[in-house]
Amino acid sequence: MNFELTEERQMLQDTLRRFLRTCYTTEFRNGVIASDQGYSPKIWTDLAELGVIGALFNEDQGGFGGTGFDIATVFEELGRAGVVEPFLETGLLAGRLLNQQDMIDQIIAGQLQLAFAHAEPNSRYDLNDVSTLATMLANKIVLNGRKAVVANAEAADYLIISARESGDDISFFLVPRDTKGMKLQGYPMTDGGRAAEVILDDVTIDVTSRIGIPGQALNQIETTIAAATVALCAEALGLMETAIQLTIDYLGTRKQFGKPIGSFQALQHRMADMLIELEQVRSIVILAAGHLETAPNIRDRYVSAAKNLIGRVGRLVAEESIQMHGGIAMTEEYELAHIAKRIIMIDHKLGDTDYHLERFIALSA
Amino acid sequence: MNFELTEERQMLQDTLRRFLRTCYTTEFRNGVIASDQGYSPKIWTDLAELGVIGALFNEDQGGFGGTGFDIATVFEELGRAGVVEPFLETGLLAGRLLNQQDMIDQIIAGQLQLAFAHAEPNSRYDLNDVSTLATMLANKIVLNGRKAVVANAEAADYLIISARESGDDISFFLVPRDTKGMKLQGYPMTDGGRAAEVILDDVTIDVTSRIGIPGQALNQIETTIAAATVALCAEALGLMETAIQLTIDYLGTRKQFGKPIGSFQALQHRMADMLIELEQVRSIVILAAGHLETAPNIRDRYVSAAKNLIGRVGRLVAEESIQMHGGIAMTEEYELAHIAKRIIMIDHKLGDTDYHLERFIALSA
Amino acid sequence: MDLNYTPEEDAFRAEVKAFLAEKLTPDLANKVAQGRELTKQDHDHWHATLNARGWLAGNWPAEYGGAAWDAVQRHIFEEECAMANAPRIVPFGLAMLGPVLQKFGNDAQKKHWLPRILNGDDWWCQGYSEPGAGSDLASLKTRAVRDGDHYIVNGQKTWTTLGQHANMIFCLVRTNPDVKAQEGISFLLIDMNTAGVEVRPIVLLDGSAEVNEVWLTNVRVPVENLVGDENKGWTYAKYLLTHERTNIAGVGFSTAGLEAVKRIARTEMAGGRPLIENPFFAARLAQVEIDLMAMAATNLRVISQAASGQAPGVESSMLKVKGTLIRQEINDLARRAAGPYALPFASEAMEETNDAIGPDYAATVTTRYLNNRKLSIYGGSNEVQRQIIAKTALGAMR
Amino acid sequence: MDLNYTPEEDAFRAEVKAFLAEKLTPDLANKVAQGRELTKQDHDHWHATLNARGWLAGNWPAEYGGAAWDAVQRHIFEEECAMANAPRIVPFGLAMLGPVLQKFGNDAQKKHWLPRILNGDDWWCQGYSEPGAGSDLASLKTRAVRDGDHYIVNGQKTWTTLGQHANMIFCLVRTNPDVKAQEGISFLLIDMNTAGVEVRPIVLLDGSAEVNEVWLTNVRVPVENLVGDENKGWTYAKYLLTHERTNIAGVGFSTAGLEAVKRIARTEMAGGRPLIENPFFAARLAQVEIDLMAMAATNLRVISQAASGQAPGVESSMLKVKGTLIRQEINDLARRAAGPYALPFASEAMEETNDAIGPDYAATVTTRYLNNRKLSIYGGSNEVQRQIIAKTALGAMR
Repeated sequence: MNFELTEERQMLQDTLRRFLRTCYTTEFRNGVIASDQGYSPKIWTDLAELGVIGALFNEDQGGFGGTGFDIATVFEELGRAGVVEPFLETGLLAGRLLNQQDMIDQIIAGQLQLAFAHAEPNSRYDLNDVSTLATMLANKIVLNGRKAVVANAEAADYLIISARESGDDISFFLVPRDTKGMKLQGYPMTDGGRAAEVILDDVTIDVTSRIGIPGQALNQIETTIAAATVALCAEALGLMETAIQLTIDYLGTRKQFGKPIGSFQALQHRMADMLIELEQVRSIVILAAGHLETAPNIRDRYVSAAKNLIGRVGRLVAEESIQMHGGIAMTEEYELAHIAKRIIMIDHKLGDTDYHLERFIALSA
Repeated sequence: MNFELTEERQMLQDTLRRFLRTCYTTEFRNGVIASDQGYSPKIWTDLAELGVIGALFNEDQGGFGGTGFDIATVFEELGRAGVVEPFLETGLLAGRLLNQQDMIDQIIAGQLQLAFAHAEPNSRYDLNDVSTLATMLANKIVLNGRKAVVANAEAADYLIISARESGDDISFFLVPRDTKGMKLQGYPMTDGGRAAEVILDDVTIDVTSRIGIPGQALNQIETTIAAATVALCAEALGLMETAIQLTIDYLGTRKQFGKPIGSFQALQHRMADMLIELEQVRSIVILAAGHLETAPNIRDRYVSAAKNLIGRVGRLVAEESIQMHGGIAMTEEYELAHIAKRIIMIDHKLGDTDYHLERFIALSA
Repeated sequence: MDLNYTPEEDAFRAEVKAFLAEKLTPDLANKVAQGRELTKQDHDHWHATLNARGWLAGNWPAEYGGAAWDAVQRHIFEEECAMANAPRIVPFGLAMLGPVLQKFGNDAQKKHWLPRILNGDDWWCQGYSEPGAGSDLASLKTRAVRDGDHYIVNGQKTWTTLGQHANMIFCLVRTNPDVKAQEGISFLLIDMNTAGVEVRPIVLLDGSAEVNEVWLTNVRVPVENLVGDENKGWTYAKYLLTHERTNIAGVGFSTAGLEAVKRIARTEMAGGRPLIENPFFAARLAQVEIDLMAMAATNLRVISQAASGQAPGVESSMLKVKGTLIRQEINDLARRAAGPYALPFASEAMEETNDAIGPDYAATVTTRYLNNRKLSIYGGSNEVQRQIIAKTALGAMR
Repeated sequence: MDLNYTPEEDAFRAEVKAFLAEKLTPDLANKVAQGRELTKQDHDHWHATLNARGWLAGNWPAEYGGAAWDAVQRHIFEEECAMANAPRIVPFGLAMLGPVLQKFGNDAQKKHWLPRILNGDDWWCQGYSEPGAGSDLASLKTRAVRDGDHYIVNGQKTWTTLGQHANMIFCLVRTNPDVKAQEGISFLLIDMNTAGVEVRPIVLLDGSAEVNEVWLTNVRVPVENLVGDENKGWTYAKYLLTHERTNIAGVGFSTAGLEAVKRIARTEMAGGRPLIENPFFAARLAQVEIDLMAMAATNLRVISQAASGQAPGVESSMLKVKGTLIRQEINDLARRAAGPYALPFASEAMEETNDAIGPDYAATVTTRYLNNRKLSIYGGSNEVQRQIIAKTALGAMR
């Protein structure tokens, strides 16, 4: 049993923390969020150079990590700094679905952007609820359907699009963003970055665009989503660390009734409860990361436990941090505003608190 | 709209409160609980004379009340004093099921004890789950089965026993306690008073023992249980008032670290939350009492709302009151011990928090 | 005990319902229901509509043009308006300043300002909070120094709601810095077109810009704009705060919000059935519905007492805390119910494109959830309310 | 990062399991599982069984006859014992006094008292709490005045767990009343057969009589029973309290408790299906199971640090709070699961009759729920722990 980071991961953590603390200020982030692109290509390249993306791939793929603990290390730091760049989409989701080594090389080098277009307007959090159709027509594949809230779609060079082929099973396809018939309706997200509704109207692609075995995508999607959920959980941990640290700092400086508000015992005890729950979150992230490479039913039980706990504690931490600050925390120019939004919005990604509770119960039976 | 008690009910409340505050001390109550009978015949008679039982019946029955608000007024005071005497069983449950005026007269006069033997070992909170059989045999009725946790059974002159007759419907029967074939296995209850398992082994009774129309009991049982649930909710309100008052008093006198513990803000805010929830309870009791005479589906929606809220707040108040006291609250000789137990045990009577939540949802659909 | 309204009250409710059905346009109601920002024109229009009916100032005495309703009537009116998704009456002139002027203003002030509030000639905003003084209002620093028949005012106010629309601001200012904090405060009316008044918007985390900073630099205010006596402003301020707390429980808003959540949950499908049939969701929904039933009854108890002349005491604080917790829980349920479509950032997204992103009902669930974090912070934070409740029960323990 | 135990640790766990399977009788395990009161004989028997194996004093160094386990081994042992429903080792001699004597006692004291603890010659109890001093332990009033080669002790101790079985008590007494509270305290060993010692049981709300008051009236204690230096007792007391906090998280107890709840919920039928399939019940069960998974991992993190020589800091306080909340939630689920059969008062009922009232599993759910309210009160109340956590994070703010 050993709960220390390996030397490599510790170095990565230190480097990332130092770099982001310096560069990724609230002002900078708010500028990024307000920009048309919704992310900073400069930060993207810088972080790629620091190894953020390489850490998400294993050595066979040209990376130097790829396990649950690597993912957790990276995303905790991204969370701590409230980073909005699409590392989850390009680095983790798309990166794990692809098998083209040349593209993976480009991803690791920070030269390619991708998006995973899977969820649909009515699928909510159900991974198997795909209505988009892929029809064979004269040696071509024709895609028709609509994909919902596809993060990073506008910036992506390629979209990975899931669809049902003949029969009932899901395949997925690598489609250049500028392919004819694909319409993107973009918008900003509450927690930064951009997403788009993707309308597929007779999008005609080559059969070679299919990734993997026809109709066998669901399994791979589930494995990928498990890794992405661990990433979200670790990100949430980092975000909560920042929310709590901001609150601690504020409690020490803000005065009311002639005393720092941190001297009020009611707030002290609520802070203690948050700190206790933060350790709970840290532990469940370790458990989920540590079980990412186990059998799917064990893996998913830990992953759902983590996402459920993070949903519950996330709400507590976001709301309590704002409440203990008062009005200042609600202003866009104060760092907590973004951090708190991001914590809450994680509950809307890859299954919310209740969804994962239900899945945990099913997997525990 | 008027939330004042009528003059009569106000008088009853004042009288009861004064009487019980004087007589029903912790020492006295602990003596009653420890006694073989488990209740005080003296207190029973005294309270009957003060009108406690009469208030539960309407004028046609020889009482002077009988509505939801009468029930709430009486049971709030019984709760406030932590009374363990079986007014719920004899006065309310049995009293409402009977139609024999002579017996009702005796009940009001405090001269008769009854018990309602309905629930069975596996029925949990389901009112319709009755396996006890009533078989016709040569102009007699023969009862066979087992009744569970029958409060006041040992002291009862008669038991009202529910059973299924031919077909699927429930009837009930008035049976003297000493009838042959009926075995009582008595025991004390956690919150005072006694109950018994009632084993019915060829209990042979006259057909005239049947109360009401054969097979039509369920409806009447449901109406009666609605009234009894309002009584429990009002009792819980009174109990919580006492728990909170004891805690307020203790916070003002107990010193730690050189100050009354009530000066600690963390406790002050938790006390504030309890007081807020107490008002919630007071309101929901008024609503449930005020809707007791409405149509069953409306009535039961309010009753279930009340029992659910009381279950949730009851746990909070019982546990927080003990916690804010510390060890002293766990000693039998301190009043809160009994009060807290009684609050918690109400959750095990006539449907718990979750049971009523489920029923509320069903009735709201 | 009688849980029913009188026949007169029922008739009044019917009258309000009919009025709303006739006068409140679906467009405006829809905007309110979706939690979108209303324009100044929207507010002005609705005020004028109510004023034409004599219902703009429900709490004012008839002599000043008010409807002189009792607490029950006010409650009925507010509840119906909330459930119909009528715009909330902007409270600064009507619910706050009006009562202060009526009680503490001189005849000239009453005559001049009160009709202008009703007619919409003035849009008032509130100059109470300051950057350093949140819950500790009395520690305010904005200074007013007498100079002949003017005060010279310097300082900064913040959290000034809808200050961008206002031409007038009532301010608490410090006129004597050498006495106990509460004893050196005065209540001034300031024309925002005076030189030295600057309004800067504060962008909130939901993207809204409804609150502002107001900077006051050597602003000259005529002494006739002093309300009551110099240095007695704290008394008037506290009086105003008790009036601000009308409808503190927000029962109507919560009721409307709960209905909105149910509509979402009946439409959203989760695991092959409507979300409202998901037991976890249904449980939380039912619990908050039960909490709201109880709180609404507490509210009626307080209103009924008020109508019979008793001043509400600590119950106001209880209603504030529970009322805001319930509304926030309902907001939380709404954002959860919307699922992934809670992610798009509504306020910008809806301007950019004509096609709605996802279902209509999802558009503003997140911004409303975020914006309503304010409920437990402003108007006396829930922590301050808990302190009041505890003090009342426990006394001042040291 | 490595979540696995070493092969050596796995082997040790297997050894503990085998030992428990062989030596722990089903009768005794059943008694523990049902939360019934154990007799002195039960405890003595189990201590002797463990001592024969050399496992009674896992935390003691080998030189004193201990097993000298590291933190991970201790955890494995405690977890297996808890899950097998072995009696808890009575901590007063072994976990509390032993370490204090080993660190602060003189050679004569070590030589005399330590073997007697292992052999069961002495049953120790703890004389810390007093009626006026709960969380504020240092305010204790029991006085010890030197009289030749004796101290004369007067005062009252309370919450003395299992004091009815004890022949020895270690006490904190005030030897100097004229200095700061913490500086005038000494640590005395008192023979309970001395004249002037009186033990009175305290009956608790669950009917149990496991705690006692100990009255000390002119009790003569030889000076050689002073541990360490006079007036330095507070240092030893605090050292003892850190040792008391071994296994503070109670992971094994919670795990066993959770399994027990599941067994009940699989048997109880509610609405025509097993209670465990009721979504409301299942939701609460799953949430506490998830909380326990996380807390167990936090516990392992702390243990792993301890095994590598780092002293646990504020994490102990966190584990105390979360650990007790989880156990209490599990106790609450158990009593709910039992339904109406939680009503019979077990401790008396079970003596009165040979027929069990209702299902076996329901017999003690209520008494255990009630009794375990103590978990968040004793050993440093959860409020005291929160204060420690907040101070560590925020510093001492005034």
